[in-house]
This record gives sequence, structure tokens and C-alpha cells, in this order.
Amino acid sequence: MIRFLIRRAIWIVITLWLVYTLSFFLMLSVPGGPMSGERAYPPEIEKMRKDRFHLNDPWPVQYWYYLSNACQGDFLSSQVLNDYEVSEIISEGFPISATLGVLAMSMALIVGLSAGIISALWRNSLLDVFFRSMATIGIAVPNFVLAGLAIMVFVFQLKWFPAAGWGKPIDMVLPSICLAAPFAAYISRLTRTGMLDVLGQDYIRTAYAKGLMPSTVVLKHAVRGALLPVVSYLGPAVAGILTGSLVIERIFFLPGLGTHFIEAVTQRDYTTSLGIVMVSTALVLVMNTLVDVSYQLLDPRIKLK
Amino acid sequence: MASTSNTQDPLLRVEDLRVEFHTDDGLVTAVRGVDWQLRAGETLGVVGESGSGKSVTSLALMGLIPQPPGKIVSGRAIYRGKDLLKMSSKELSNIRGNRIAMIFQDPMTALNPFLTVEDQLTEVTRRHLGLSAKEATKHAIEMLEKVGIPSASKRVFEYPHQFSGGMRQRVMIAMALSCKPDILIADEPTTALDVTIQAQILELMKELQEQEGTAILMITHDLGVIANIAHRVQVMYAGRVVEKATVDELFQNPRHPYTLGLLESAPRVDQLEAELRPIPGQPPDLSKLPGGCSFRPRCPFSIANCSEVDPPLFDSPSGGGYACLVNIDEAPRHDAASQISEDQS
Amino acid sequence: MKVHFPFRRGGWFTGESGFVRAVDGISFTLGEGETLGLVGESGCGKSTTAKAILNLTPPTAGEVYINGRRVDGLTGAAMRPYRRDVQMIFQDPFASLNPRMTVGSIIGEPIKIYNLASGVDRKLEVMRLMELVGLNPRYINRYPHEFSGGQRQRIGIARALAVRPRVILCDEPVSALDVSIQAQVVNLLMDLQQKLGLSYLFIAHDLSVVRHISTRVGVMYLGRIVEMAPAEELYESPQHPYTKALLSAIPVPDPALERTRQRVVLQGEVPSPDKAYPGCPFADRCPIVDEVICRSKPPQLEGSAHKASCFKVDTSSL
Amino acid sequence: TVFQFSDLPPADFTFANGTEVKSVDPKMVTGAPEGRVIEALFEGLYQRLPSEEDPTVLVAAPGQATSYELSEDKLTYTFHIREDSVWSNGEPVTAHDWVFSWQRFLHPQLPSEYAYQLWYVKNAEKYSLSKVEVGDRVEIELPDRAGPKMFPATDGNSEQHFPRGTILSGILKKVTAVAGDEGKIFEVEVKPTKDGKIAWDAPGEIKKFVKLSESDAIRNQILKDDPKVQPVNFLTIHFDEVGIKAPDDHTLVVTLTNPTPYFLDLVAFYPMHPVNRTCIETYGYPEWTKPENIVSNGAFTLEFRRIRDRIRLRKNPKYWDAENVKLNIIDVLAVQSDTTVLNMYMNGQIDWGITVPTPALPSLLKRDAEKPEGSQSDMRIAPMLTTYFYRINTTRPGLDNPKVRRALNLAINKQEIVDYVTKAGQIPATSYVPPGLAGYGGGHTGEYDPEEARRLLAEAGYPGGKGLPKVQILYNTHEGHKDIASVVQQQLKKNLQIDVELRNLEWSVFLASSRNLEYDIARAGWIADYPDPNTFLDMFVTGGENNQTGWSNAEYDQLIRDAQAEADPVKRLEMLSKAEQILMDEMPILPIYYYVSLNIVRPYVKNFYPNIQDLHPLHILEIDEAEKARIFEAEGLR
Amino acid sequence: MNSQNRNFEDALPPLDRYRDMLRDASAIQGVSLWQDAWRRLRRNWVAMGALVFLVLLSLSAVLTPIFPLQSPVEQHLRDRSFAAPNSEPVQLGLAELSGEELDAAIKTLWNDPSAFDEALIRTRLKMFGDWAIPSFCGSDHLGRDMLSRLFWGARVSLIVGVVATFVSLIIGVSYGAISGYVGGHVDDAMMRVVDILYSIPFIFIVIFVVMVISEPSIKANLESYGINRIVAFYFLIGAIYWLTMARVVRGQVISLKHEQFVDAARTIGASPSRIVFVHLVPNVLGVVIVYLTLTIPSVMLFEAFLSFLGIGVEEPNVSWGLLANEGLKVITPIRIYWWLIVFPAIALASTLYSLNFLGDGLRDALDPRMKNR
Ligand SMILES: Nc1ncnc2c1ncn2[C@@H]1O[C@H](COP(=O)(O)OP(=O)(O)OP(=O)(O)O)[C@@H](O)[C@H]1O
Ligand SMILES: Nc1ncnc2c1ncn2[C@@H]1O[C@H](COP(=O)(O)OP(=O)(O)OP(=O)(O)O)[C@@H](O)[C@H]1O
Ligand SMILES: [Mg+2]
Ligand SMILES: [Mg+2]
Repeated sequence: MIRFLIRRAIWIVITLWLVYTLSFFLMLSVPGGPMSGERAYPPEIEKMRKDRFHLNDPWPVQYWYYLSNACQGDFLSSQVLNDYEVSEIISEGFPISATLGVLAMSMALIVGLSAGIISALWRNSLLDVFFRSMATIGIAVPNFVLAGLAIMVFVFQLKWFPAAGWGKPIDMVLPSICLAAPFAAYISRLTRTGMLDVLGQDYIRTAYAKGLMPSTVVLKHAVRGALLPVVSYLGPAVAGILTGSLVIERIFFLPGLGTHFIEAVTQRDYTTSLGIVMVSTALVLVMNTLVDVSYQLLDPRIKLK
Repeated sequence: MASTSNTQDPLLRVEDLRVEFHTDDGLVTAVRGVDWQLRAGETLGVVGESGSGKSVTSLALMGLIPQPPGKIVSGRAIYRGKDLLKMSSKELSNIRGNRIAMIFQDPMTALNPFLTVEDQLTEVTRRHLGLSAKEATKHAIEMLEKVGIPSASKRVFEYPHQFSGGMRQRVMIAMALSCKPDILIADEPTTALDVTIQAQILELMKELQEQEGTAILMITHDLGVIANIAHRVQVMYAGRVVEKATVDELFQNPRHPYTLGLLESAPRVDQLEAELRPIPGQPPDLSKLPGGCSFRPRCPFSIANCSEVDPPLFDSPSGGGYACLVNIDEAPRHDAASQISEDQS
Repeated sequence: MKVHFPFRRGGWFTGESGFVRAVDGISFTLGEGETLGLVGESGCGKSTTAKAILNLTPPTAGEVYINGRRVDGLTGAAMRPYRRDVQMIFQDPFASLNPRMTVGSIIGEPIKIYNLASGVDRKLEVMRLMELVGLNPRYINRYPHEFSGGQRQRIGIARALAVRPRVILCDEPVSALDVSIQAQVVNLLMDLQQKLGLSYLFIAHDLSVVRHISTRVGVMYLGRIVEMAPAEELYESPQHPYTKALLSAIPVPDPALERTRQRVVLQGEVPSPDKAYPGCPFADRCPIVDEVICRSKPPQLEGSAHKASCFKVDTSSL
Repeated sequence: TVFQFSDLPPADFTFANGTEVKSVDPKMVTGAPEGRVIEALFEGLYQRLPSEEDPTVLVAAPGQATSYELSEDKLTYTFHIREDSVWSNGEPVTAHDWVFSWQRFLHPQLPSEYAYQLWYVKNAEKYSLSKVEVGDRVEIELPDRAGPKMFPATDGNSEQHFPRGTILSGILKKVTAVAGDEGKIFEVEVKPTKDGKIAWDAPGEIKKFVKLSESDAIRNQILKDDPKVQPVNFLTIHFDEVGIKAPDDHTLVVTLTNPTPYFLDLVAFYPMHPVNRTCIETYGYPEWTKPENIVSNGAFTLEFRRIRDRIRLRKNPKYWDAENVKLNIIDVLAVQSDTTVLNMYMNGQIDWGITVPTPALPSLLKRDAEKPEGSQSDMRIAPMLTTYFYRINTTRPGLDNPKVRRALNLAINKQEIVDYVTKAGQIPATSYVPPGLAGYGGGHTGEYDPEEARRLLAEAGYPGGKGLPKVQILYNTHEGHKDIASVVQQQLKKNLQIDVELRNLEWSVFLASSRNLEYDIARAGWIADYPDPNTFLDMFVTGGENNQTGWSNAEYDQLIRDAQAEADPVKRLEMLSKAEQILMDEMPILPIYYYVSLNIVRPYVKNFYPNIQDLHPLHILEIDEAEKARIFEAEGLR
Repeated sequence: MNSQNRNFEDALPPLDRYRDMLRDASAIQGVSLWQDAWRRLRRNWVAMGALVFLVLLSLSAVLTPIFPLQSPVEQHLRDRSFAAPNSEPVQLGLAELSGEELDAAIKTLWNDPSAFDEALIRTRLKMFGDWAIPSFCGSDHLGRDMLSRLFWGARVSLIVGVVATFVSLIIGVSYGAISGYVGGHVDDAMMRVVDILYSIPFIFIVIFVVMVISEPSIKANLESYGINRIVAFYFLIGAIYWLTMARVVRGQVISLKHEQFVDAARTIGASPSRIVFVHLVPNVLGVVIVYLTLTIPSVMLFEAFLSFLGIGVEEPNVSWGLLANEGLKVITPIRIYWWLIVFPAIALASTLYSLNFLGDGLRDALDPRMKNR
């Protein structure tokens, strides 16, 4: 286990470096820089402003400068939001995105798992058909459309939630539902097939033959196996939630990492966008590792290497 | 094996059991009117080809037929005066694993890979005997020791994948016998195991039966295993019992051509037969059974009448029964082998 | 011959590695028209032996000769003529046929590869082979899933026969079949042997079938042949304790006999070949083990006389 | 803590500011959203407030200065700084604060983007751009800066603008160009300091300097060749030479190069607002801008900031006019999306939005129209000093012909664009400078006339559009720009049979393309920095940074130059009008329409008046609570 | 080596015996697994409905120009801006045009159609004349006909989905097949790479890449190779969706590699290429097809997502994602132009819905496990 974690850590570092390098050069190859504004300035001023971020240096120098700082965890200061260091932007945005993500994820898990289990247990029942159609809709409708419709219904028709903004817990309800929807849908599908798969296994028959109550059989014997595909989906799901939050944060005006990233990229805020890419990559990598670890906890047959 | 079979009241009486499956390819009648009895302390062997309905019969008794697609069309299974097939699922679950226990063919998949052996053993005793967690664990260790698992008190906390196939099957047996059941249904418990391990398991079962007096329903397609362990035998073909007899009677004097075919087609390790006599043709497709006797297309003794009448179970002089219109000891045998290539479709 | 599968456990830098000694130094010969049976428990290396002969799994060490020519280590084109002489039929009639090809193209494939016939002739040849193995030649355009297990095994046999081989390696050809069907296939194989003068290496774990079909039998345990003898001799007077135990473990369809039979029930489980045993690998389970003598490896068997690889059995007297 | 919700009390007034402000340091920014915040935090010498008579007209009102005098030659302004004004840390606001702030503003090492707004002041441009001539008095900063965050001096530019390293003063004696004119060695006679004053007349010591901003290779070469040369952070004209002086604490004297009639507007412009020296020297940038550190002199203080979420302003009790500030807490939201703004507005979450989604406009206007007579409307639409126009790349074949350009102009039905695309009552543009500047006549283009356009095009040699290369309209990614471009595309196609392609580019790429003249026609907009035609016109002089059309006209250049030196306002405006007419005849640009401001404001917000510069001082706003309760009640809001 | 086993010739009957039988044989055709699956699929009416829908949709996407639709780009600012769904008759106004004028008009109204499209448009003009289907789905803010935009958008959306999926298929299948077939260290290394790529939040990189390819000089460069932005776009999306495909294929290949029929093929001396193409590929295909039907929806959603961020398909091209995003912008609390969001959403959702159902159906039909149950 320890060895697995060490190996993983090494891979994470390598991956992060690759991502960093890739993103760095992609960014460099995009013309325009953080310094471009609508008005042009005398070249002297332009040069001074660029010098501040070493933008006039040849790229190896820039790369080295940024990389060596990044290695020390310093992403320098934002090139657009001049008052902030990138680390400040991240540390302000991250908790918000994390709150949104954790809420959405738990919602997706709770809804998805229960719908999936119910669907599988009462296969082909009306409830099953209902859940499955909902799931397919959840997967088939882009979440920005979903969010737009949800705002119309829940904010303006029913007046249950605020339209946008960040502050009170109630602000998070609608965004996390919209963010969770496709994942809940996907998880319910995974759970359903997983559950059906497990319910067909011999050991479930054994459990019934032992005279256990159906609820025990389902909860103790079946769910765990059905959980495995869901657990292995969690890694991609985290990446997906990150992606989805780009949209949701924008629509609901939440000052999370997604918003910061989109803004940073469009404004060519190299330092900030790099910082956020690194944070999200690290997050996904760590999540994947956690998923692997929990996979092992769930399935004693798996040995991590 | 001492002949413990006597004429005491049957422990379990199955009457006219009939099970159907609705599948994509049509209606499959997996079991077609099966009657038999199981007496306390005896071992009843069931042989038959793959798909002849052996497992379905036993699953029906346990209420484990998946419904849908399966359906118990008719029949009774009287256990201690009550019909198992009519019991509520609650009543049934009180009997399952407690009074009637079952072990399955493949010990690799029949144990839950996610739970420790201890977990899986104790849940039975806690459920049926109401033992506390501590007692149950102690009991589980005792049971494992009984089935011959070395250092049981340590291994009980391991997961099934850490056990070898033979040990897993022992765990299954330990689990089945935890509540000292009246009846143990063993559905091909040794098919997946190596011969040396099979011998161990069979010895174990016999030993335990002697100790506990459990009645065993032993399902297998290996005649050797039957000869080794069973007191009485019934032969199934295409969902029907085609012959029943005591074990000696069956092997010495088979009355059904299928039984004869089985005996003649299996080579023996202890003697060299000049030639094997295979049963020609293929096992029947249960969804498209021919009229009359379902064995007729493969039968070397068939007569014209066979395609019209599906023979009932005739009593045999020795107390058993057989479902055949002809007396195979006397009837002429025609060579069915040439039919093979024509019959396949 | 040896076949070791390297495996690695653990990390990059510190991982332990070792070998699965699937086949650990066995030697035997197979004569013209002869059937050599190879028995043993699951995982003892029977299939691996067969695959190594065909170079499907390259042997780690050892030599394979056919008609006196050394063929191991040959690949690709060099292997082809030799492949024609040695064919194989497989255990699982469901898995050994490509489900997306018709029977005609499955049986015709080797004919095509070796350019033995083409066009209509190939089809006719296929039909001829089908008839030879007892299949209705009219079903040439059907797919494997439309046949039953026994019939599929016949398809596999026809495919092997298509190149006119001299040797057929049968890897448990009947163990997946029902008892009633087993005999059909066994009879067919024996029939073909007679007609075509084939030699078989017949692998099975069912000793009864092996006894029926083989002229000579080798008993394998953990990648080694522990006893080798003409069939009759082996079954009548087994020497090696493992062979004895194996034979006595097999139930006989005769209740009277069963009740009286003296049985050697082995203790313990079938060991795994990924451990290296310094001494006799059977020592753990051996009923007649001697702590001292069995600490080193018993010799490998060679030649064709009846021999057992055990210190406690005096083979010279045989 | 993952779940981090804030428990901020509700604000009195909340508005959507468009985007996140890049900085609250007046020196660092240029945008309107930043302006709204900085105007609230800091106050300049003068401020622009709605006039008493007509609240839609902004007038210069005293701010931190109570009054000023203008010299006869219109070149020297003397401002009298308010005596009762203090910083939020209690320090008095003095004239020296402006000297400090403006020096920082112009500082050669990182001049403000807006520094050119102060270049009207004598020698300010030279100071900013480090332009020195032999004989000038110069100041030199040695690379020995100290501060909480010591950056290596070779950094060229430190984030640490102040405090500075040791400053030497002297007279530039000689400039030697080395390395093929690339590098420069400055020889300066460094003067001694006496009693804190520079003894300009005393004999000095000749020293040689090289700027750290030279490229490393050249600088190292110079330093190696002559060990006596000293590297320095910068070397520029001495700040004493710049026309910004504080003879005493409450007098600020500013000397200009040319008469500048709109100078008062400039000093009211937020980049010119003063910053607190103690605060900046203690914390440095950017630390001083943090809510816990910042010291300001405006009506509000900065209480809280969450990036891309909100800025919370709180009334500054030390503000000189605090009793007239009605709002206690103001939340400034960085909402980007128009739709979100409207959603939040309709949901009662914000009181003022600076824009609305175009599709909702007609309905919003209709809603206002249906209100009972006399009640305040939500939509406050007013013309702005901003023009939407297309630049034409006059270096492209075909487009280099003024007749073609004029033809394009006449073939665009601008009325249709404002009626059906922008929809908010924008005015079709017939000139570049928007109307509304008192006394300015301006130039004029023709009205929509497809007939004439076709004629001109034929005259130019492209009858029926034949022979004219395909034209591409470039715009930055935005719904509105796209729609306008596609309307123009269709009109040109219909009226002139010219094939037009559309291409959108993401903002900074778009900017780069326009700047490098990699376009045929490019969308543009210009917001007046100050209410004077000059802000529009001086950009099209030959080589102007914002010309970006490749157009050049000597007469035009001359007129602009003359107008800048002209002291008589009437004559000056005439000259500018003439210049604009040249622009409109030559048409390097196609004016499309004049913007309107599209504020949506809750009727209970008092003292909110539309005006042409779209400036809405926060400290005069007031909430009518009774009205607010009534409206919320009526709309079912909480 | 003497390989001919002479015993055979003695034992086997002459070939000619079978000639007659061959004729009988051709009458007995087996049912291949494909046919079998197809039969099963046909019984699944949901999946069949989805299939029919998708086929019709693709057909109509290909043939869009021939339908008497209005122009997808022509604006009717004055009279039809935000017109609600209606059935007022519409004329194209091309009736009296001919020759060059007509050419020009076609170019404008259908925004430089390809030769194929132009031919279809001319056919349409011949067939239907000046008549066009009324704006049953309303029109957008510039008065462009929504119905027509939906049809034209279907083309882009479907093409993005199909082309990108195809790209991912090619990369994924070859990568996965090589990795799985070669095995060993190569497999280890290749799967490591996939793992790494899996951990990259691609959206971030994609946004960068889209910006790079949108940059004029790079764009011009690409165009000189005949790659316009939208094509680059397909490749980009395809290039990030191959990962799962590669894993799936690798898993399949590895398990098939150990199947006995592959061993059997090696035994009879089949060459590696024969093994791969005759034995492995057809067996992997089933899974690949199922996976394809699931990739297309995610690609289409991704396109919509990029459109939302404003970096997707560009005007004058339309895609459903773009339309949905435009629709989203016009739902405001004050006025909801529902037809602008509802129709694109329905189009997108029903297509994705169908693809999902078809995928499910195909999986059930192709999965041999399902068969045995
Ligand atoms: N769940 C099911 N769905 C459909 N058909 C079933 C199902 N279970 C059993 N059958 C059918 O019932 C018949 C009898 O099956 P059963 O399992 O009893 O055979 P068996 O005698 O136990 O064979 P084996 O020796 O292979 O275990 C078979 O033909 C099978 O196809
Ligand atoms: N490719 C492989 N890699 C690693 N180990 C292998 C491989 N193939 C076989 N083995 C191991 O080699 C040993 C012998 O395998 P083999 O298949 O020859 O056994 P067998 O005697 O044929 O058994 P069975 O009766 O189950 O077919 C087994 O332990 C198996 O796990
Ligand atoms: Mg069974
Ligand atoms: Mg094997």
C-alpha cells in the first residue's frame, strides 16, 4: 500500500509536469497576452509592463522562470487581477468550487445510487421505467439548458431559490442540482446494471439459500458489488464535475475556480490559468488515487501495485 | 455404506413438480411432473445430463427459481406437513439455511468475494439460531475445524479468494451445516474440483452425515459419485424422472435405456472395456420436445409406440420405478449410431 | 522441456520476481500410431506442455523433435511445414471456434493457409472432412453457435484434420462434454486413429477416459511427469504414491466396489506452481513421505519403460 | 473548511458592475468597472456631479480641492486643497499626496496605462518615458531598494514601486551609444545634497550609468568593458522639472505644456485620484490594496473583497462630506452575464445593472411604458459619448480607395441596425464624434443612400462590386457584434453585391489583429476619456497607437496639433470640426451608431440620473425604503 | 519434411461425391451472430424506433438542401424578428432571378454551399419553386427561420459527433489493439500513457487548443493544408475521446488473445495479420459499435458545451449546441422566447436519447451473455 502510494506520487509529479509543460507552451503559442488592452500604449510602456512578467524573455527563460517558481508552489501574481497572487485566487475559488462539487457529488451519489438500486430491484416496473427515462434525459440534455430551465421554473415561477450568487447555503441548491443531474443519471445507470449483474451472481443465490432476509441480501451482499463500477466512475466523474462547474459557476455567478479559469483564459492571464490547471489536474490525480484505494477497500481481491 | 434406508416416513415429499421458463426461444418446460421422497438420514442421488432439470428441481424447493422468467406451474413439496412451494417468503426464509440447506456447484462464485468467511458463516447462525456475535464467531470456527480447515481460528477472518477451491467448498459445507439442517441439497458439489479434492469432500460429507443424520439430496452427473455416496438414485432426462431405484439395483439392473446408455458410455478406470457405447444424438431441446417419449430419438430399443406415448413411471419389482415401454433386457437393440448425422439439426 | 512464465510482484525497484514453473523439465517420446495419455490435476502443466510443443508458448528450455528434426524455436514460415504435421484440438468446444465464421470457413481456413485447394474444391474438401468426423456436410454454411457441444468438437477435429497431420495434440477434448456425448467423441478419435494412422497426445484429467484411449500414460504433478508406463501397467500396478492416490480417488460406477474399495485420501490442496520446491514437490501431501530422503528432487523420467519419479519406490525392479 | 459560506449582512445597495475590477489601485487600471469602485474609494481634486439645473448634465464640482485658479496663459492651475479632508487612517490629505501619487503614476519603471492623460503637464511625458537630453537635470535610482519583498534588482521592474532605492540627482553630460546603438552609457555629473536639498550649483562628481532595462548581454558587456559604469534601475528627467509642485500643504500648482480646456475633467478622472503615501510605503503593491491595509479618502472604504464575486464598500465616516452620504453598505458584484444580471435584478438581488440582455429589451421597455404616468421607469437609457464604428484597413487593395470606403458607408442602413439589432434607441452615427459636446459642430458623413453608394463604387472602378476583393469583417466574440456584422454583411451584399465574410476572434487575438493591420474591416468602439472631441480625434493622427487603420493625412495631423496649442476654445473647436470633416470624407472608419447607456435601476434608487459619460457617483445615491417595500410587495420578492 | 499423410487418401472418399451435396448446402444458410443480433435488435422496438429515427435524421441531414426550407442565414429583421411559431406562407423571392443573379442569391442565402449542396438546392428550386415551409418553429432575433436552422444545425452536430467519434475510433482502436496484442512492456507503457491522459482535465487543455487553432496565422496555416477550423475541431474532440475506446479495445483484445480460437488459428499457421483481421477484429467490433453509440452523444454534448463557452462551432455554421446556447440567452424572466430553446433542446435531447437507447439495445443484442440468459 505504502509502496503503491509512493509510486503513485511519482506518477502524479510526472503527470503534473507534463500537463504544466503542455499548457505552458499551448499558452505561449496563443498570440495576445495579458497586457493587451483596447488602447495601445507607447512601446516603452508596453515593454515595461511586459517585463514585469518576463514576457519579453525568450521562451526557455520564461519556461524556466515560471516552472521553477511553480515547483516552489508559487504561481506568482495574476497577470490580470493585479491585486492578487494566483495562490490567493485559487484559495478563494477552491472552497467554493469544492463546496459545489462535494454537494453535487453527494447529491449525484445519493440520488443515483438509490434510483439505480430501486430500478434494479423492481426491474421493468413503472418506477424503473420512470427512473430510466429520467436518467436518459439527464444524460441527453446539456446541463446549461437544464440550468436555464431550472432557473425559470424554480426561481421565477416557484420563487424557491435565488437566481444566482454566492453566500448563503440556499444559493448552492440549484447549482448543485443542475451540476449533479447528469452524474446522478449516469450513476443510476451504472448502479442498475451493476446491481442486475450482481443479483445474477451465484453468491446472491447462496445468500438467499442461507435464509437471509431480502433486505439483508440486497444491502449486505449485493450493494457492495454493484458499487464497484460506480466507484471506478468516480475518478472520471470528478473530472466531469470540474468541467461541468465551468458552466454552472458561470450561469449561477459563483466565484469558483471554473469562473476564474474561463476568465483567466479569455483574458490571457497565463499565471492564473496555469495555476488553476495545475490545481485541477492535481485534484483529479489525487481523486483517482483515492478511488483506487477505496476500490481496494471495497474489493478485497484487488491488490494495488 | 450401511443401508440406513428403511420405510420410515419421508422427510420431504415432492409431487408432480412442474417448472416452466419463458425465454426468448419460447417456453421451456424444465421440470415436467417430478415425484420423489427423501427420508431422514439417507442420501438420494440425482443423475442426468446437463439441462435435464436437476438444478431447477432443487432450486424450486428452496424457492430460488428466478421469477420471471421461471414459474412453478404445479406441484407440492411437503416438508413436515407443510408445502414449501406455498409458503410465504418469510416462512421460507426461516427454513432456508436452517432446516434445509444447499451447497452449489462452483465454490469459486458461490461465496461472496466482498465479505470475510466469518461474516458469511455467522450471518446464518445469527439469523436462525439467534447467536450473539461472539458465539456465532466461535461457532463458525468450530464448524470450520469440523470440515477440516487448518488453523481455522485465524483463517476465518480471511476472504474467500484467499482459500483454494476445495477449502471454499468446505466453507460452503460448513455454512450449510451450521444450523444442523434436516436436509442438505448438494448441487454438483464436486464437479468443479479435482479428483483428489473430490474424494476429500465426499469423505467429509459421508462423515458428517453419519454424525448429524442429515438427509442429502446429491445432484451430479458422475455415476461414480453416485455409486460412492447415494443410497437411492433417480435418473432424470429432459425434465422427467425416468428411473428410480436403490443404488445397487440401478447399477446392476438398469431398466431404462437412458440409464443403460449412461452406464455403457462412461469408461471405467478399474477395467478396460472393449468399446464404449455412446448414446447417439444430442440431448433434447426442452422448448421443442418431440411427442411421446423424449428419449425415443436416441433410444436403441425404441418401438413404434414410443412416439405416441410418453411412458409413465412403472413400478419395478425391486421397489423403484422406470419410465419405459420396453423391457430392455429382452428387447432387440438396433444400431442408432447411423442416425447421428441425420438427426442433427 | 521447461516452460516458465516470468511474473513480477510489487514495485518497480523493489519488486520480487520469479517464475511459474508450469512445466518443469519433462521428456517423452511419441511413436507413430501411438496414443500417449497425459493426466494430472488442474494446473499441473498439461496444456502448457501441448502449447509448448506447438510453440504457441515458447519453451524456456528444452528441445522438440519431430521425425528427428529439431523444431523448437522455429517461428513463422520455418514453423509452417511442421505445423502441418502436428495439430491440436482444444478443450472448450465453445471457445475454440471463431463465432463469426461459418463452419465451412473454419475448417477451410487451414486449407486456405496452406493453399491445399481453392474455390469449389476447398468447399468439397471441407464437406468431405465434415462427413469424416460425422457431421452433416450440408451444414457447411452454418455458424458454430448453431451446433451442440459434441458437434462443435467434431468441427474442431475436422479443422485439425484438414492439413493431414500425423500427430494431434488433444487438450482435454471431452471434459467439457456431457457423459453421453463424451463417448461419441472418444470413439470418433479412436476411429480416426485407426483409419488415418494418427498419433495422439491425449491430455485429460479424467483417468478413465485416458485409460480407454491410451497406449501409454504419463502422470503429471506440478509440471513434472512423476510416473510413466504403458496404460495397462499403470492402472494395474501404479508405483508412485501420487498415482496411487489419484487412481483410488476416482469413484467407480459400481456401488458394491465403491463400498469395499481401499482409498488413499490425500490431505491438503493442489499446490501452486509459482513456488519453488527444493525437494520433492509432492512431499507435502505424500502419505509415505520420508523427511530425510524426500528433501531433494527426485530424478526426471526419461525413456519409455515404466518408471516413477520417487525415492521411495524402487523402479529398477519393474 | 470546505463549506464556506459567508455571513455578511445584507447590503443597502447592490449593483452589477460587469466584470471583476482588475485592481483598486488607481494607477493600475483603465476600465469603467474599476472606475466605479475607485470613484467611491478615492476622491480627486474635483468631481463630476449632476448639475442642479439639469441632473442629466455633469458639472465639475469641488472635491478634495475647494477651488482653483487658472493663469492667464491657461497653462498654470493652482488648486487649493480642502483643509478638513483626512485619509481613513486619520492623516490629513495634503498637496504632497498629489505630488507623490502623480509621480508614482508617471513613474518610468512602470507607468500607469493611463499615464498619457497626465502628459499635458510639463515634462510629464519625458519623465514617464525616460526621455533625456544632454544638459537635462536627471534623477537616477540605484538598485538598492528595500522593502518587505525584496526583488533582485536585475528584475528590472519590481512590484515594489515604492519605497525606492537611493536617488541620485545630477546633470546629464554625455550619452554614449555602444553595441551598435543598442546600449547607452550615461555620464552624469551627480550633485551633492545639502540640508535635504539638491545643490544644483555645487560642483558634482561625474559618474557613468547603464540602465538595468538594457538587455542582459549588452549590459554585462558594458559592465565588463568599463568597471566604473554603475547599473541603475532607471535614469530619467528629474521630477523637479515636471510641472507638479506643492508649495505648501494645501496648494498644488500644476503647469501644462499646452492650454487644455478639459484639464479640470481630467483631474476629476479616477486615475488621477491620490493615494496614501504611508500606506503604500508600508505595504507596497499589491499588499496595500487589501481591505485590511488600504487607506482611502473617498466616501467609502473597502470592507471586503471576494474575487469575481463582490466588493463590499462601507461608508467612510471620516469623509469630509460624510453627512450627505446616504448609503451605508454597497455591494459591487462582478456579474458578467447579461442574463444573470437581469435574473438577479428581477429577483430583487440587485438594484442596478449596467446592462441588460438585448432580447429582453423590448419587453422591458414595454413594461416601463405600461407603468402609471409619472412613475419612475426601470430602464434608464441615455446617449453616451461613445461611438460604435468599423475601422477600415486603408492599406488593403480596394479599400485603399476613399470612394470605396464612402460607398461602404452609404450602403449601410444604420437605422435598421439600431432598430432591429441594438433596439435600445441607439442613434445611427453620421459622424465619428457623438453629438452632445457643447459648442462643437463636428463633421458629417452622408445618409444611407444605396444609389449613391453604387455610383461611388462604380466610379472607383468596381461597378456592381465586380473586381473588389472579398472583404472580411473582423469582430471580437460577442453576440451583438456578430449580429451587427451579419446585418452589415447582408446589406453590403444586397446594395453593392460585395461579398463579405465574417470572422470573430477572441478578444486579445482580435486586438492583436487590429493592431497589426491583419484585417479588412474591424469592429471598434471608442469611449470618451473626457468630454471633448479631442479624445476621439487625436487617435487618428499619423502613427497614433490607436489609429490602427494605416490612414494618414498631413492636413489632419496639422489641424489636431494646432488645436492642441490653441488657447481660444471656440477656434479650437472649429479646428477640430474641420479635422473631423476630413476624417469623414476620407472614411478610414465607418461610424455605425452612438452608444446609449442601458442602465436598469430600481425606481426606489434616488438621485440616479443618466448622462453622456455614464457616470453615476455612488455617494449621492439614496434608497427610498417605503417605495422599495411597496415594489417588493407588488412583485412578490423577499 | 514429409508432411503429406498418405493414410488420408486411402481413407477418404473421392471429392466428386460431394458436388451434389454442395448444392443442397447452399440452401442451408446459417444465421451468423450479426444476423442473430440483428434479429434480437429488431424485436426490441425501443431500439428499433431509435434506429429508424437516427437513420431518418441522418438522411435528412444529408439531404437538407433539397427540402423546401427557408434560408438558414437570411435575416428578416423588420418583420420576423422573434416571430413565434406560425404558419404564414413564405416565399424565397428567387422566382424572377436567373443566371448570375440566381447564382449569387444561392450563394448568399445558403452561405456558399458546396457543389453537392448547390445541386440539391437547385433541384429543390425546380421541385418546389419559390415556396418554402413556413416558420413552424418560429424565428430568432434576426428573423432567421428556426426550422431551417435546426435542419442545417443537424448537419454540423451530427458530423461533429460522427467525425469526432470516427477519429476517436481510429486512434482508440489502433492504440488499444496494438497495446493489447503486443502486450508486455509495450502494453504497460502504452497504458501508463493512457492513465496519465485520463487524469488530465481535458477541458482546460481543449480551451487552450481551441484558442490556438482560432488564431489567424495558425488558422491560415491549417487552411493551407485544407483543414479549416471546424475540421480541426473534429479532430480535437476525437483526439480526446479515444482514451476509453483504447481501453475497451485493449481489454477485448487481451481477452480474445487468450481465447482458444486464436490459439487454434495459430496452430493451423495463420499469420499475425490474419489473426488480427480475420479473428480478432470482427469479434471486437461488437463492443466497439456499442461504445460508438455512446461516444457520439458525449461528443455532441461536448460540442454543445464548447458552444456554450463560445469556443465551439462558429457562425455562419450552426449547430444544435450553438442554437441551444442562443436560446439560453433569450430566456429571461421578463420574456421567454420558448421556441428558441425548446426546439434545439428537443432536437439535441431526442437524438442523444435515441443514441442511448440504440446503444442499450445493441448491447443487449450483441452481448452473448444476454443471449444465454
Ligand atoms: N433462469 C433460467 N431461464 C431460462 N431457462 C432456464 C433457467 N434456468 C434453467 N433453465 C432451463 O431449464 C433447464 C434445466 O436446467 P437445470 O439447471 O435444472 O439443468 P441441470 O440438470 O442442473 O444441468 P447441469 O448439469 O448443467 O447443471 C435447462 O434447459 C435450462 O435451459
Ligand atoms: N500465460 C501464462 N502466464 C502465467 N502463468 C500461466 C500461463 N499459462 C499457464 N500458466 C500457469 O501454468 C500452470 C499450468 O497451466 P496449464 O494450463 O498447463 O495447466 P493444466 O494442467 O492444463 O490445467 P487444467 O487442467 O486446468 O487445464 C498453471 O498454474 C497456470 O496458472
Ligand atoms: Mg445444474
Ligand atoms: Mg488445461
